[in-house]
Amino acid sequence: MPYEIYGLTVYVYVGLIMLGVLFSLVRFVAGPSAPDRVVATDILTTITTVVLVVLALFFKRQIYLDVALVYAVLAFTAVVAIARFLEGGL
Amino acid sequence: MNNLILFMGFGLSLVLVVATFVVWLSKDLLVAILGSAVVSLVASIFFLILQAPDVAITEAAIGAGLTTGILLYAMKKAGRYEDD
Amino acid sequence: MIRKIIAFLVVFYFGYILYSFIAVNFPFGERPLKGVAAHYVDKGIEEEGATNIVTSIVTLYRGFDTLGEVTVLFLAATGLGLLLAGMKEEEKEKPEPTLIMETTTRYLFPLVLLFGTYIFIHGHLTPGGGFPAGVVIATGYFMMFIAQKQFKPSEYLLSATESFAGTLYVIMGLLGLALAFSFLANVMPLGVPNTVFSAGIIPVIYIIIGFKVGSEMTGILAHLKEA
Amino acid sequence: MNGGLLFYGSSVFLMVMGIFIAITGKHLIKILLGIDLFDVGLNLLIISFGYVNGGTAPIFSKYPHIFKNVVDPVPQALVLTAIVIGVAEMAMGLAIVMKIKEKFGTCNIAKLKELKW
Repeated sequence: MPYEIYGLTVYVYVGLIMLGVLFSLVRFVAGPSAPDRVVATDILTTITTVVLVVLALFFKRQIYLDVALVYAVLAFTAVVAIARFLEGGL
Repeated sequence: MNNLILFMGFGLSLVLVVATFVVWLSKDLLVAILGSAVVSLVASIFFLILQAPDVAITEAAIGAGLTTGILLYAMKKAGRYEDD
Repeated sequence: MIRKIIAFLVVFYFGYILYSFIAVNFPFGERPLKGVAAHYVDKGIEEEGATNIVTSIVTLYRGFDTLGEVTVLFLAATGLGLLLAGMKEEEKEKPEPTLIMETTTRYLFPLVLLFGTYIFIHGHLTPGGGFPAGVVIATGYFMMFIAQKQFKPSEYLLSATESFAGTLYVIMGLLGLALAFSFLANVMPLGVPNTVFSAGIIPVIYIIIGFKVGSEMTGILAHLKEA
Repeated sequence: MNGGLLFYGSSVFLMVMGIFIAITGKHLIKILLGIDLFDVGLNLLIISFGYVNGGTAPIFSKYPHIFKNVVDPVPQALVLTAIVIGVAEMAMGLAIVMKIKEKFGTCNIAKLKELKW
């Protein structure tokens, strides 16, 4: 059954996601300058999209994918805005 | 609630705590704004875990760009560092 | 420094009291549905026709509350415009946006607006609705603000959309009062649940809320940009 | 290790840190950020009250088949509007901050003598 395969692979997904969260969190705290932290935040946003998709898979509800879609469409706006702010053109 | 979800939730609550401390301790307001954006990300995941997709989609739409934009426009006027 | 430590201790003491009170009196996840919540879940689809129960609570069962909150949003936007009315942007040399950003946002902007439209039209079937859709549309406009040099939405059009949507919302409520003897009653036919044309006036109200929230948030961003 | 510790603990921690930042912060924007954190924590707390063990979202997307065990929809409906209102209020507060910066030339509350009474 496909659901049982999902049940096993979800453990692998969650382990990898937590590893990614840990590394980007280290860069977020330690990053000496502001652009380092901006990039860390961007990676955390991407990881958040992945987490939302995995949760939709785990709860077996297709409609939860809409939340991930919103992040995927809009999340780059904040990074672009901060980049414009840093070069002085906002 | 499943053990896997609980493990992920406690891992993400670590992110929440760290981001809150970054908001508290940083002298650079840009970094504080980034910390508040990260708090919003984790809150959106928590809302989906608590089976509230309507609230999660609203928090995602707000936190993905609008809050950061409003704060940046105000920060351009009010100065970037805490001292002045 | 000593004041900070005292504040830290006091605040965390109250937090500890709050946490222990909640954890003892409201055990997590063990409260069964009863009262109005059980009624909404059991009878919601028969009475209002929307498969998303949260939507029917926001627009119909507690619709008067939502009207008040939309009014609060309107007041916040108006007050912000009033406060920032006299401020002038200081003339400064700004670096121009690169060609990649300008071209990408020009092609992405209609798609983001289409996505917002999708969210508020399907509000009664999937998560979403007027409030997130309005914010998505405003984020699309914000994208244009930061990436295009000459982009300025018409102030007149924004305030006209806002006032028209607000008036239409009240008219929908009064229509329910005239035809079914209660404010914001569901006066249109319910249709088959789980299809787009169903649930009576819920999609209409969510379209109105989407336009209203979108124009208000865009107005807030435009005022903050010019200040 | 249960859900109560995770969600109640996170939301109470956010509320406590938000109040703490708001009362000890020196810059006006940082005070508003503290209020924003308090807002997020309060919304999380209200949503966690409505959770039911093993429940799913109150959206019957496969209509003739109805889910038996769903979470409480009323707190979700209340929080949905409160989030958007919170952002509008924060924009209003930021407008006041910009006006103060224009009038007095500083946003540091230690230097704002005119705000004392």
